[in-house]
Amino acid sequence: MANERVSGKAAQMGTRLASGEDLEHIVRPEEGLISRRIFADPEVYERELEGIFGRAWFFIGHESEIPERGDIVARQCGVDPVILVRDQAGVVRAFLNSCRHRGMRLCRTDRDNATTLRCPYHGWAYSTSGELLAASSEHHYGPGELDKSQLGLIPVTRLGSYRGLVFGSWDPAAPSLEEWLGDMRWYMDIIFGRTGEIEFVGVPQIWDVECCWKIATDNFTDNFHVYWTHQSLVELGLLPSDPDFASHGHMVTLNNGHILHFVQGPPMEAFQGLGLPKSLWPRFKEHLNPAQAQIAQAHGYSAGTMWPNFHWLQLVTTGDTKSEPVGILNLRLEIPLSPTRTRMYSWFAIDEAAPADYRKISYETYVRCFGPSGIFDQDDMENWEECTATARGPAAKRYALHHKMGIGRSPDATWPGPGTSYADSYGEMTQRAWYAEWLRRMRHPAQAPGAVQRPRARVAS
Amino acid sequence: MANERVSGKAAQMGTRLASGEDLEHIVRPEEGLISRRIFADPEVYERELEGIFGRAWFFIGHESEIPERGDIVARQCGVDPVILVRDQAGVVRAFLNSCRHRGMRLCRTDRDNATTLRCPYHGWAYSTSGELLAASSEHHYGPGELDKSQLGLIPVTRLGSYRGLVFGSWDPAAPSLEEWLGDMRWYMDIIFGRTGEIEFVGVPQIWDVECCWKIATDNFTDNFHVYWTHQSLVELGLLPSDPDFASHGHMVTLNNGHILHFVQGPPMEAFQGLGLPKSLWPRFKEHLNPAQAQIAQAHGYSAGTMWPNFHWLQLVTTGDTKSEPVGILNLRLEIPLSPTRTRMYSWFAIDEAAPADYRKISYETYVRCFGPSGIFDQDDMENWEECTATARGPAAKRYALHHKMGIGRSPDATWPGPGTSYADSYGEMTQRAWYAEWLRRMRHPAQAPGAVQRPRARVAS
Amino acid sequence: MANERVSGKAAQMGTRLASGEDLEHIVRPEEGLISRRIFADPEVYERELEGIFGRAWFFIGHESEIPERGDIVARQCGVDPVILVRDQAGVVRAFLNSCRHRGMRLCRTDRDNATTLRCPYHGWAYSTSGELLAASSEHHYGPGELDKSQLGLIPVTRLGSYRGLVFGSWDPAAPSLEEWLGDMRWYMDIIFGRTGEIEFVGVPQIWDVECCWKIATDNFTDNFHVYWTHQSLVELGLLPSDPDFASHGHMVTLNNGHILHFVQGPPMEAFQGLGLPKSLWPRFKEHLNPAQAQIAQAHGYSAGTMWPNFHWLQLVTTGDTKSEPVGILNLRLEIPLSPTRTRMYSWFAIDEAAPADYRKISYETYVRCFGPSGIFDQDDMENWEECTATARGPAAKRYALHHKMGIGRSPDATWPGPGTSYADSYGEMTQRAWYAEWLRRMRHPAQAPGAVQRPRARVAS
Amino acid sequence: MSVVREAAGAPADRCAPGKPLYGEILEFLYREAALLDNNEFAAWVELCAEDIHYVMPVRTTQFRARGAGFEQVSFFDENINSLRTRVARLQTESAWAETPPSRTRHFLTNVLVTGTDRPDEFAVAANFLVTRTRAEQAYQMFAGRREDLLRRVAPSEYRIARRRILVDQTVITSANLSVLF
Amino acid sequence: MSVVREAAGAPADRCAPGKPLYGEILEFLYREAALLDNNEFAAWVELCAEDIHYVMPVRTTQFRARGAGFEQVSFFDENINSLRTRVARLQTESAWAETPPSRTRHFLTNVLVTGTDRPDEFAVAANFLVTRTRAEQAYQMFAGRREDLLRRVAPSEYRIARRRILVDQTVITSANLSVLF
Amino acid sequence: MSVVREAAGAPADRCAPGKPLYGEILEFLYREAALLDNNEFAAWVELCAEDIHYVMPVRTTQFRARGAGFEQVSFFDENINSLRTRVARLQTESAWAETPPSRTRHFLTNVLVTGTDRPDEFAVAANFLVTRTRAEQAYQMFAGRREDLLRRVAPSEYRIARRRILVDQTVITSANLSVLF
Ligand code: FES
Ligand code: FES
Ligand code: FES
Ligand SMILES: [Fe+3]
Ligand SMILES: [Fe+3]
Ligand SMILES: [Fe+3]
Repeated sequence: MANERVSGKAAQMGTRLASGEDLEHIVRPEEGLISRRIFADPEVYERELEGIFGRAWFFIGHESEIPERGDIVARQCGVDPVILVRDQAGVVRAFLNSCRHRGMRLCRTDRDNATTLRCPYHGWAYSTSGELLAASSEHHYGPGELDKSQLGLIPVTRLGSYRGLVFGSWDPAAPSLEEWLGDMRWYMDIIFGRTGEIEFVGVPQIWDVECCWKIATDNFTDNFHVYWTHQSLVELGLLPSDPDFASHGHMVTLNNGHILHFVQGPPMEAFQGLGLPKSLWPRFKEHLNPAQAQIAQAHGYSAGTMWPNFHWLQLVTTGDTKSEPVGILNLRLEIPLSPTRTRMYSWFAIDEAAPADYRKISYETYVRCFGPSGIFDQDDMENWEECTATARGPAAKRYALHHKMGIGRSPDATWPGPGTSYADSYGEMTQRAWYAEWLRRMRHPAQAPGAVQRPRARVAS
Repeated sequence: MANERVSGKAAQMGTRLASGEDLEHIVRPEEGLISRRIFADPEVYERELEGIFGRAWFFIGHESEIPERGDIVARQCGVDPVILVRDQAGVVRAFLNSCRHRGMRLCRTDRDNATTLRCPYHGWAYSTSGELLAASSEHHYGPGELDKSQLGLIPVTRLGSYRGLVFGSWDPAAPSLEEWLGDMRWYMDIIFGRTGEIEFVGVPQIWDVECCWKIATDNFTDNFHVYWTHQSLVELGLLPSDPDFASHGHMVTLNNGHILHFVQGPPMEAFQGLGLPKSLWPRFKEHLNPAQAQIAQAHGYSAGTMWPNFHWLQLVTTGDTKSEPVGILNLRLEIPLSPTRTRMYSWFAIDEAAPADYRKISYETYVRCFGPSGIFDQDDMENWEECTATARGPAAKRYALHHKMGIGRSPDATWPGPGTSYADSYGEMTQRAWYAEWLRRMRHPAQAPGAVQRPRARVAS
Repeated sequence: MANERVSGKAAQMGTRLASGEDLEHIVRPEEGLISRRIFADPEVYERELEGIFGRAWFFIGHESEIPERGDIVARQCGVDPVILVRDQAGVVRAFLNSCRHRGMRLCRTDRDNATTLRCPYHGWAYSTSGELLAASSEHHYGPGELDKSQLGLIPVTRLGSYRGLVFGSWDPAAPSLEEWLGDMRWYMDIIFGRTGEIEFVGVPQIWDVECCWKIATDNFTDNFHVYWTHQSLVELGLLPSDPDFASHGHMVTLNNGHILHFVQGPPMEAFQGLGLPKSLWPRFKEHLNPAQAQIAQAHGYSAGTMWPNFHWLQLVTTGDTKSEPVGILNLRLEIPLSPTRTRMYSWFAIDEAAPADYRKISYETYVRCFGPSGIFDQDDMENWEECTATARGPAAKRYALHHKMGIGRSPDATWPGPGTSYADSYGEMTQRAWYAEWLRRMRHPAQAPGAVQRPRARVAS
Repeated sequence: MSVVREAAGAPADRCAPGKPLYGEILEFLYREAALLDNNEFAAWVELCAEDIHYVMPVRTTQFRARGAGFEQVSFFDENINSLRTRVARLQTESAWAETPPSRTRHFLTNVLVTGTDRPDEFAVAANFLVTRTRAEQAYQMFAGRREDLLRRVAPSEYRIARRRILVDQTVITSANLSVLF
Repeated sequence: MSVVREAAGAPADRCAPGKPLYGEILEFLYREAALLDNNEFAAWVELCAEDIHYVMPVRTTQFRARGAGFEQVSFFDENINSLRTRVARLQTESAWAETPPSRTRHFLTNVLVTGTDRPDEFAVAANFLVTRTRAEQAYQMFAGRREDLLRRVAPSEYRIARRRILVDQTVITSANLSVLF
Repeated sequence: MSVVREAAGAPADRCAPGKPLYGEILEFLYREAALLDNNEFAAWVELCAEDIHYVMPVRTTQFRARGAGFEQVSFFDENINSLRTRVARLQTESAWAETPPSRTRHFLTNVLVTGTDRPDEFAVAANFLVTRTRAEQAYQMFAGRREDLLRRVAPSEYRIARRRILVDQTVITSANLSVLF
């Protein structure tokens, strides 16, 4: 039988664009200069597809979204459609959502529970662990023509899970998930392990924004926009009237582009312990080490980006002018559809240990504040679309954005956590670190993209 | 006067893509491996436009669609808009639907009857045989500025007709239509000549599907999907419940990528003689040679592809659960609009000799079963869209589809017709032959595409 | 502080396309042969963005549109979004409509009056003369991180004004506006200065047409289409029934691609003096030199193109079958959105000295005759869309349009104005001159497009 | 019941908005549309008369003098049997085009009711805008006019005796017509 | 006729859906729209009063404090002569923008009727969605509100005395406005 | 008032088009929609009952057997306080998503009215098509069905006691939901 993996010559795309420009010249994170060109350019986008979306690690879903054997959700890994499934043995797996035969999409619902997946086109049937159980008209195949053992679903090349968050990568040479997350795990423990397990509640909200995906990621690690972009909420008293209110904290940059903030809220009890109910605070010490627990206790807000496009937002707010502030855990993912169009995912998550009344009010506040209808998020999306729209023209593309805040600031050695930390969470260190990783990835494009491959290992979870 | 044809350097595109991949590596018909990459890639599509749509032979229309002198239908040859016209001498001609002056579309209706074609922009008037009868403001042109004898409509470079089917090619170096169709004519005789003339009834249904045109062509020569894709009709009893029911026949591959199937239906009279009324069967012997007549007599279904995108479907079915099966002749054409969008044409055709009641029930059954509303076709289009959608991502593009069925099967030397024939019409020989021709065409791109040309010969029909 | 301007290697695009074709071969203005290829091709369009829209001079707006200090209109310079503003000192300025920080669009209304422009994203505030008055969270920037004196709005690189018409260019090496307009100013005086000042009335009509921008520009200097395209108005008696009626005049070609026509109307008083009321005619001699005044007096129609995409149309017509003809001054601008989509602007303008009743009837006639609902323009747009649509296919792209009318005609040395003039305003000299400039521009692409730049000079008006 | 039976289209035939019969018919149209949008196809087909003719002609671009461009060839040309077959198909779990189902919305406006020469039959015309989305798609649109012949079989109960679906596009910009109108 | 003539907008002025006059006006609007959609322009222009003002102002994006953005400059600014000229043009065979004709559909919803200080004139407002397709195109859309002044000239007979077409887009995403609203 | 209070959906419950109550409710819906489209949000929120539940569930693609795909998670899940907060926000000059404002149009069709077991409350369902454009954009569309519970508080006066916005898309093809339904 012919080997289905055929080596093509690897594309050495490098950083030089067809126009003669070099990404090295127009993206200078260390100087805080990022050219508008990278935010609306089809050629840059094509390279991102291979160089970033074809090889980085990406969030696919949370284990709590598929609690039962046979549970399936349809998602993306990078930009490729995948199914995330808990197989009949309880193992979490992820596969390209495409039949091995003619490529038909196997799972055409957003979620399902199934023991087998049958393709509508010719009826090939797969188990939830990816084996091809039955092809079609099998006796019409000659010897060697249908090697079912080689025709299981295409697994996501690398699959891993940390604290219930399932990530995948299409790069066989990628480091392990643990290695890739590295010290980010220390902070993820605080967000996803402070009181025990975290649960993703229900389905995500999904919507499409006419913006570059990077404009949105840039915004998710930006603290000092809050006062200005969300000024309407300052006016209504839902946010403090001090423009510095979100600056009282630390930002951290880590290896591999991971970045995060921890910020104290106003000096009120509601803004301590990450906004969780006081009854849960004792759990911090049980589930975290002392330094982690202290961070959880002392802060109200946190935002983190698992490079490149998955974010947590831990916030304390209220969805109307009459209620008390409450903690919210919101997870966000951006999937690009084109250079200037992005599909947004927003999940509500909560501590399994949380009491019922807190769950309810936290959820309601989330819906009112975040996602497409959120009184916070609405205005962010106006920014994302308009920042993208102005970056399209040939003149705009000659000019850089400005990301210099804190470029000379010294790290704060007293911060108890790993990574490089800076006091004062107003600054653009995190963005600079994000773009530095982006540039590094664009320098080293993916493995030979043209090889006709057959899937390797069965699957690993 | 300046010569309007100017030679540019011929583009030697070859099979190597900008990414470094080579089509030779990722499309391996002989191994049954076809990369998903070719189904949604803008660069591959651009090359198809020049290499395939700029030079192969394409179906334009049937002579019965323009029965009277001056009858016109607006169509495409490849992807370029053309008019198919019966001129005042009764000769069938085809021209680029674009005025020689500023390129205005001349015929802006789907069909018309006219003695002259007058351009709305500046009033240039052409005869139905393409001559420029009058330009605009002629006395304002200086000597030699307006050579009307050289400014007739741009004829389709090569035009030919076989059994009423009019084909055109934009390649001056193309073989003649007869040569190109080759042995396919022997089978076309069976479909288009079994009882005398065939008539295309009325206008085609036209609709746009968000799919790669090749996904659709692949499906039109696929017999073993019928049981699975059209399972709902198996459940309702409109199709037999034996998964092998459409396998009892032969498939044939011919030179130049032409492919076809002949399949016996269930052992009932309704499924013999191509589903035609028994009263017409004696005509087979009058109009066909004995081998052809025997094929027509013995089979119920047939599907053929005149490479690359024109198909016949000869079927026997019923459009509801209460009626008796009836024969249908359906013609199909796919015109790509973009890498992932295709315009579909579906015509109903019938033997001129057919009795009126058969015409009526055959037509009604066609409308109910085929075309966009057809209870058969609906589900095929779901497949086409979803097979295309999953082929867009950088990970999917690394993997091949599977076209290995029958790769080792020996030809059936007993088949009475030309070409390489295989017993058992479940197999992927025809698809492999189709892709082999596709690859051959992509290797040898069209003549210098950049030359500014003026039309050559007046026209030939 | 890092220098924000970084040199990339200049792209030497030249005229050779990726396909191997050369624009020099397929665009031959001197022979009257313009390939259909340039009207729908993404690659040609990409080069136009840099080579033409990134460096030519473009009309932005008229000073009368921003009469008061702080008045702002949102427009384009080339294809980049800009604001045109009269600053608090009364100076007219134009800036990229993009915040220096993250690129947010600063002015999100079509027009406004403001003393400062505050960015919604982080609140950076700019004066109407472009200075950055206040950034956000300024005390969080370290020394040298926020050099406000260098972070003013990005001015349009070159800005100039002639007779109230404000033009801008993104090319620092562009000639001055005066130099670039050259002798066109002599003719602009006639249109924009014949009776004193001209006023642009209210806002433009704006609409999108699925056409190549060049198809529209080609049409704006085409006199002999009027009889044919607007035949319905000939039938209704709104236009003369003589096909030559718009030929009685002169056309002029000038340096830098500027082109124009002056045409006599029917021998009626209403068609003299550019259709202006007789009471204004004495002003011609006061405001123009004798040769100019004589031209104004003797003609009814005029169309001019300030290369590449800004046009005046000076016409005499009526908007219904019962009224008397009246003069109209219509200004037009085409901004491409894609190779085959263009945003159209249409303004009504009038002499400040015009009496009230003439203003009213001239305006009403304009609305009824021009713009998207205009009984004239409607049919032009049908042409533009269909000329573009037929140019997309690989076969069409091999053939040239025909622009040969008058290619051998001798200039008329008796014409009193500058430039090369031809008697008889039916001809394609002006189009050939336009395409010659287009080709010249495509030969010499813009300065290194990839350099990350910071704005240079403050601004000049 | 104030319906007058005279020449079709004559003012006396019109059943104006606001009249009880007009309201009854409007309610029928709205409830019928809701059945389609709620995937209650079995109940919907019960509203079709045994002699129904349900047709959606192909439309072509023609000069005005040649009429509105409706052709003899159709996208739908159905009788009660074929409609029941379509509905039965939609009840299976293997009609992939609608499994999982599309989400449609039938917007009916500009309803005009006219009497016919049979006292129990009414010519009912309505503009239709059908929006459709499935999976993650944007909305697809179908716009046109529907000309029905409704037969009153009991107070407030009607059967669709004829439906002509006069769609405005010549090229259907939708992968298939697996939805009903 | 229960229409009350008081200050515009006051509840007493309203002619609620279901009232005979409301139904009469609705029927007029529907029949008028059908004339446009059926290319019966000569019949349509007969419904326009001699003193009609038919206007579609250009709209711009403005801050809320500056109003709804309707400008002095218009896309249409017509009197009876210019409308008749437009209609006459559409009757020729050389009005290329509509030869061959576009296929339009005027969807009218949310109709509100209010009395005026003249007993025979009614302020009639309606949401309009006009879909348009020509050749092989997808549907183009025009959405907005239409504010009419209708004059009752005989039972069930009206003339359009004023029509303001308040379109929602600032940039018309259509090649031209060769259709009527 | 001819509304009958029996089992929901039973024919006796229906308030057919043409009945005075139906007309009254239609007028309420149209005037309410006009407030939204005219940016009169303060007046609009006055029409909401103190106990309003205003919800727009997220929809997913599901097989038919699993229902219509409406999820527990919502795009909107509002009470009177949160709606008043939204409206107050829209009155500021810094709610950038609507400053400058979008231009919306709420098309309501296929309205069905049913009585409930409370004499003053009515179940009112309507198809909605909301078009939206802002800046230079093409029209965005939101289509679906709205299920309201309206409470009659005085003749011709209603309050919205419940509104379920059943949108047809699973992926909202709009940057945000800064508009109300
Ligand atoms: S594509 Fe899945 S079985 Fe053929
Ligand atoms: S384009 Fe046809 S006559 Fe000019
Ligand atoms: S983008 Fe303007 S202030 Fe940040
Ligand atoms: Fe924000
Ligand atoms: Fe099929
Ligand atoms: Fe014109």
